[in-house]
Amino acid sequence: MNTLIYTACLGLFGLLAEIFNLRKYLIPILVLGLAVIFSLNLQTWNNPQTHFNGMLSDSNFSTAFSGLALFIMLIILILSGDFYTSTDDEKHISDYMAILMFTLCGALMMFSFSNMAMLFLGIETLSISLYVMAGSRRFELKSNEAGFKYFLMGSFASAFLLFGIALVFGVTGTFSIDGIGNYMRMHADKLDPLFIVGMLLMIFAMLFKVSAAPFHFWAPDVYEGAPSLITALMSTLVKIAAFAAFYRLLSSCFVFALGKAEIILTISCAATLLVGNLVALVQDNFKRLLAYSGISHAGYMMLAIISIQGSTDSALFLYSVGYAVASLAAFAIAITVFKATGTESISGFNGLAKKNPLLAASLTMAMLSLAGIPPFAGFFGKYFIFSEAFRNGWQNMVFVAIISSIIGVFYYMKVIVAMYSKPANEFEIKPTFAYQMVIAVCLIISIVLGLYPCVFTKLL
Amino acid sequence: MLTLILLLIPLIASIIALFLRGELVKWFSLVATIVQLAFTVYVFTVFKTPDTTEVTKNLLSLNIDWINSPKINFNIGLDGMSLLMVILTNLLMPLIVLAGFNRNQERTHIMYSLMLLMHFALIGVFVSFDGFLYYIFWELALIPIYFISLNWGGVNRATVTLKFFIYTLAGSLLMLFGFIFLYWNTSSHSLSWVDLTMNHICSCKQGFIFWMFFLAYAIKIPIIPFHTWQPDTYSSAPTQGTMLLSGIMLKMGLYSLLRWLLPIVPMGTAEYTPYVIAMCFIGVVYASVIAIMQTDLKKLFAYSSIAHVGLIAAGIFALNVQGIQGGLVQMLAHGINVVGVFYCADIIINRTGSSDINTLGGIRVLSPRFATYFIIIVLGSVALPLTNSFIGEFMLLLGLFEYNSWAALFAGLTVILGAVYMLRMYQKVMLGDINENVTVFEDLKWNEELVLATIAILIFAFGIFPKPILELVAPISEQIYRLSFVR
Amino acid sequence: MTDTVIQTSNLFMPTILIPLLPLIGFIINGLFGKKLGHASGWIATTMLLASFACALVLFFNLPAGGSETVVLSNWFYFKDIFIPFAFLIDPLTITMLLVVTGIGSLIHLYSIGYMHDDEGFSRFFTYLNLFVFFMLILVMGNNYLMMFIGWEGVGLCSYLLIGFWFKNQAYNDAAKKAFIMNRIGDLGFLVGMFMMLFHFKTLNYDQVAIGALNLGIGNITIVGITLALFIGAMGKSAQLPLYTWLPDAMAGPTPVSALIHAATMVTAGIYMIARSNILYSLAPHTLDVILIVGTATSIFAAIIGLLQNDIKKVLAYSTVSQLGLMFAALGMGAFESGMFHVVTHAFFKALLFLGAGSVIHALSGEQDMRRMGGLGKYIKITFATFLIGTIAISGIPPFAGFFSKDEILATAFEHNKIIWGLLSFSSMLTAFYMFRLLYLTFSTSFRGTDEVKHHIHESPMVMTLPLMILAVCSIVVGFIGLPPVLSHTHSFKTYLSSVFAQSKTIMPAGHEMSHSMEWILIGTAVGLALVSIAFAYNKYVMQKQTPVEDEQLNGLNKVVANKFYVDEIYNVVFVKPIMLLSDLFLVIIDKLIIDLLVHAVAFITSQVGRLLRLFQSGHVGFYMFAMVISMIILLAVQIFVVI
Amino acid sequence: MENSIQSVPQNWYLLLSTFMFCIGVMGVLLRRNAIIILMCIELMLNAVNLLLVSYSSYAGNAEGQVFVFFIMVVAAAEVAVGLALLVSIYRNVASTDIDILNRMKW
Repeated sequence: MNTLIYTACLGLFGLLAEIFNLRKYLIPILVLGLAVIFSLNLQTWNNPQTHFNGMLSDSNFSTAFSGLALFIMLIILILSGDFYTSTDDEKHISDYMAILMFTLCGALMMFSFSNMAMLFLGIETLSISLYVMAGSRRFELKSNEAGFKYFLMGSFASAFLLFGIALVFGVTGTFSIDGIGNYMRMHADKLDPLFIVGMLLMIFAMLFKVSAAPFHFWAPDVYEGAPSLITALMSTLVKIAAFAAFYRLLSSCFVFALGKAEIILTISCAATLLVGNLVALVQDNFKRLLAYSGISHAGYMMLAIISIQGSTDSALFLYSVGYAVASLAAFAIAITVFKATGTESISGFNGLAKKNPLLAASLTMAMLSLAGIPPFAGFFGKYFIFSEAFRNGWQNMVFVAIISSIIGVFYYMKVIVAMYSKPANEFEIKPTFAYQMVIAVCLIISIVLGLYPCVFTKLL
Repeated sequence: MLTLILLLIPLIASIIALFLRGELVKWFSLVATIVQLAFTVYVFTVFKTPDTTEVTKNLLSLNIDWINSPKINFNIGLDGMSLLMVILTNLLMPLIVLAGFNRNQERTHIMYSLMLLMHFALIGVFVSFDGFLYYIFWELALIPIYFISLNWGGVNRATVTLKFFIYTLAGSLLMLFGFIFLYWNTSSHSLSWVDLTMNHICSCKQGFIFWMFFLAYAIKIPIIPFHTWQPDTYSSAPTQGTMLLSGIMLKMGLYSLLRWLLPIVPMGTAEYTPYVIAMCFIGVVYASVIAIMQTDLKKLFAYSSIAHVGLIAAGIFALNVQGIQGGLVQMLAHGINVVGVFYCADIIINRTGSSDINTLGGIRVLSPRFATYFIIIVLGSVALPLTNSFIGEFMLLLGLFEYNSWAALFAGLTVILGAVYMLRMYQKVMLGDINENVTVFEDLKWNEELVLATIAILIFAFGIFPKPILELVAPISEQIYRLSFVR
Repeated sequence: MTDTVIQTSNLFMPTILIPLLPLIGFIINGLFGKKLGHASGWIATTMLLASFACALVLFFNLPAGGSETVVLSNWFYFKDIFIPFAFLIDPLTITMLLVVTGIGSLIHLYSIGYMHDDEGFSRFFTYLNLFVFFMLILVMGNNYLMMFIGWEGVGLCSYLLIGFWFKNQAYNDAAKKAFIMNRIGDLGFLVGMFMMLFHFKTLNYDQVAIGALNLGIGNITIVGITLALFIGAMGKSAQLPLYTWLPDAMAGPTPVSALIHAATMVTAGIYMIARSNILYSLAPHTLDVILIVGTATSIFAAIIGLLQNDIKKVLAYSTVSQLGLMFAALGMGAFESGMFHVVTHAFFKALLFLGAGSVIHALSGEQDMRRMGGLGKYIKITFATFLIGTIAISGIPPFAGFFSKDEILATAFEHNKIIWGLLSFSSMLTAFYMFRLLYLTFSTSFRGTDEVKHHIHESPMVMTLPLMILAVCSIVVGFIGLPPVLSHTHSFKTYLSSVFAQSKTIMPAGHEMSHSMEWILIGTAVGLALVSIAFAYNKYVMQKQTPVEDEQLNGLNKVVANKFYVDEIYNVVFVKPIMLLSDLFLVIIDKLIIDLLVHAVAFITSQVGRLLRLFQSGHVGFYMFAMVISMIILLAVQIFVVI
Repeated sequence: MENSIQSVPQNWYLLLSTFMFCIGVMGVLLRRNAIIILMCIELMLNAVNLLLVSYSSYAGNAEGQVFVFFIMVVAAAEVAVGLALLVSIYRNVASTDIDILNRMKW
């Protein structure tokens, strides 16, 4: 709860910074602030409590994910220092920062909501600020298009969410997840059809938010169009937040009703896995490729969702961490390469190994981690999720996941092959210090997690 | 504890190697691998000491909790089989490192660091007694060799190595599924080898698990028809990579058959053995026949190695003691011989710049010493008595004979065909009049001489005094047999 | 068997020295051959002479009918089966030892002269010593695997020595052919051993024999084993249909032909069968097979021999024919007769080859008899010795060949008249083509070019000495086995009796034939031989006929001169199809089918990707439409499946 | 007040708002003008509001109405952002037809 408030304060500070023109020091201060908040956040560990008479409630789940979110935002901030360099950006830097802070607020709400209203607000806070950020390159049509597409579909989807909430409210007469949970437990055998419909509508909306097929269409376009840094944010923080919220919602409100949604979830999961990987095969824009890979990763996380009865939160969390660090590293490198080469297509990576072996090696590690190859965190995330899903009897889904990850390896290797065996292009590629730091930290975390994952498996 | 040290030496070495440059890194890796070898000898002596009390056990094996749920232990140890493979690996590594002297690749330090990393992974595969740990090492072993082949490889290496990588990774992912399947289908939720061999999975599931594992191994070994990645990869990879691949890495597959397939799903194995053995037999003859007309040196050796490992796999699946024992002995022998032939191929290609046997010839006139070493290695690989591979092949064929005499006769054709393609190759490359392409063939360098001499000595040593190796593997093959034979 | 039993008998030392000395010679020559130069020849020879001495020691010290086993160590073992390095010393072994080391050392001596100007001098002796070492292992081993070591080892050496002049690819082809054909036989041998291990759990001669005896006569297992082993013998001893490598093997230097392809290696098959006589006597069917194969080979080779013009080829075919004769003897269960012929044949055939070698040496490399003639005048010693050899092989008393051949014929007569007829016919042919050879080479006038004629010269002492020794032997050695009509003690038989005693008890001994009958047989044999000699004399000395050039051949002659086109047939039936198959496998199955499937999977996957990607049309309207539609579909599915 | 709301059977509210919601959806799907689509989305949201209000009054607690305020606020924010984006697009392509927005596809 405090985490949320402090973050909001940081956001406000960002806005005010414009007035006291602290632009220069803004990012450092924010980074510092986030670091402090991060440490504060840890205090809520193992003392669950509810705030605002049942609107929010801290739990280890929320704390863990909040920590992850804060970490991601920290990284994003560090990256943004060297990302927003054009004069136009300079002008708006404080706005951007403020909006990023509010995005984080939305995410934090989604982790710790205990009332539909908070869920709704969280999602909207997150989404609206992202609409803005996605469209923040005002003079680039691509950016506008991305922002607008995201906005249209996002608000469309949240309408469904709201309708679902309304129906559920109508049946249960409450917005608090405990109340709904109680209703569900009591009437698990004969649920009101309206309740089911409401649940399904909410599930659809959440599937949209996590960009699961067949509601994934927005993701590739938005990811491609948005500024790379925002893409990084979306593919990590937003996806994880959405999944966390999805998980929290289902586990607290609809666990026993999920029998009614099983097939939908299953189909969507399989579809997500296959679509994500298959279409990624034929991409040659790196951001778009990462977008599709993100979709496929959503598919793997869906495995944790469909096997929610077995309380798969720790697996989900581990996967999120692995995925987050890997893609942050990948994006950090990608941004550097984009800046240097001016192209976002994979050909920009050609011969990177010759020019900057270390960078190439790092991107290789990130890719391998995303592809789920030991000894990186990505592998363990995958393994735990598969194992959990298997334990809950989703053997066929696991098999599908295995097949699709075989497909997946192919396009991650495509990048690696480009770096190592294609002739080099002439651009000089050298990441700035901040980026080097970020890459190093992320990869180290990835490897450490790969070697000793129980730090997080014991967690939840 | 000792096993852990065995595991750590290469790892540390590979990390150090990253920070060295030029010739120094080669020397360093050589020293490191030799130290490793020496240590292996020491471990061997410890292992041989008659008292198998707790002391020795604890000395050799190490089992600490790693991940609690799903339960994964860092469980490493040594039994006859693992020790044999470790010996093979550590015997070959110095030779492979040494083979790289007087050859200049760019970014040497990375290459050797990768080789040492691979060394680490291979040792890990052989000593890990927890399925999951084993799986991690198995996957880990793939990465360095992939990058070695990708960076220091020959023509169209990108596509070839990618095929190799995807192909093998596909197999291992299926194996991962198999492991998860095992884990949740065993009463004691653990992947430790002992537990897995203890508790019996219902035979209905065993068949499925069998295929999950077998595909992974069939691709790695490779068994026909999963072999098409191999000849291209062997011919396009740098020689040291090819040595690693053919000498040690493909033994991973064979070793895993014995460790993780037969004893764990005996019923499944029993159910599908006929098909598998048929596959291997066809593979043996098929590959040998193809090798007869091959004109590319490396491809020829690649196919010959397919034939040999096919025979080993068949012998293992014959499910009798001498088959298993012969298989183990033959792994060692084949590892040494195949490294030998590929090194000879490399020397020739490096000197003449051609790997087409029709454009070679008369080298024996120019370099009789090399010719002698080469013929010894060739004889080793056609399994002449008193060379290392004879005993293995003899026991394998005997095992197969007990399984099915006609099948053994069919597989025995390899005795003839092997002689055909090897002698044809030798005649075309070494004998005859000097071909215009090879007017100059400088004599062996010291490191080449050293490697070849060592290999030649090993070939005879294991051929004439196989007792230590046989004693090493006899008990374990008995055990595997007992575990994996369904009455 | 326990580990490393060292016999504390006085025979231990010589026993291990016999194979060891050639091995030492091999190592010395192999390592320092280049530096030693011509000394290496003498080293090799002395080594062999020394082991000959050891063999003699054994010969004199081994108690009559006794046998000794010397175990060096366990070679390898699995389950309860132990395979030792062990030597068995009994009369049979000693016989072979004496032949191998004795004739071997003579040929070594000869080679010093013959190979004098060859740049591969030391290499030659290295190989030769290695060969002798393996040959000794072959005959001394006490189990089949030891024999197999030697068996493959001599094959290797014959490969190395046939292809000794490795710059000539034709020679290399011959060498390869020899090795591979032997390998085919070896597979048979291997299978035989597997059967033994499978049924008897051992490979030691004595234990195998015991096991076999327990199974009894005509048991299918034993038939199988014996047949499998016989296939091995076919390969090694050049019987139909695996004989074709032996004539080609003449590509090697002549001493090699003498030592390996006449005297010792090719008789390994006979030795092996004699060694496992008990098994064979238990398998009558196999014996019949051997008899038929042997007889057929003997005649077939003899016929081909009639029209060969290469002096060494003629000898080669005569060797094949003689080997056939020996197998026929074995097939009739007359093991000691077979061995007897092995011994005598070893002497006179070595003599003949060395003589031929000396002729070739004299004519500086000429081998075609159509370019020879009248050499008797120039190289007298060679002529004399060669004459003796020829007479010996033609079976004219009292030369060695007569006794052994007569013995076999007599046995044949008892056994089966038809066989007897065929064998006598082949020996008649032998007499003919051998004298044809003799006349074409030595009598009448020289037909070669003049500059060849100028430096025709007698060979040096090192070469003629062995010739003379061998000539003497080929005269006297026959007397160790006099036929019953002449003496009542067949010393050779009695010497070997202990080895074959048991098989004698198994097989029904033919009734002792009357002396008159025997005189008649001898008469016929000698008569036939003399007739064919006279015929040859008439044809080649009186009418001075010379064989026509290959081109002018026609009809049957052409077929015979071209060895019935067997090589060509094999080429068409085996070699070509395999090559075809190889290409087929590689191109069709490997590249086309399997690889295509593999790539098809990848291709299809990416195509599906391309297809799916089309849904990503970029129109936000379509996206939302798709969302709603899929919602509806999913709902429908959910509802209809649940309810 | 309640009476007037509750004078209508609850299901009618449900039907009505569902109907409105569907109209909104159809509008979003069928129209190509961005602004109209925006309006349709607003319509959907209002359908939800109606439903919530009716439910809350029937349930007799104010949560529903409070929620409605949340929705209104958020909707306002959304519209603001949406229009801002639309403006900047319009500045670039001088059109509000959403079909123009397909620079990025596949």
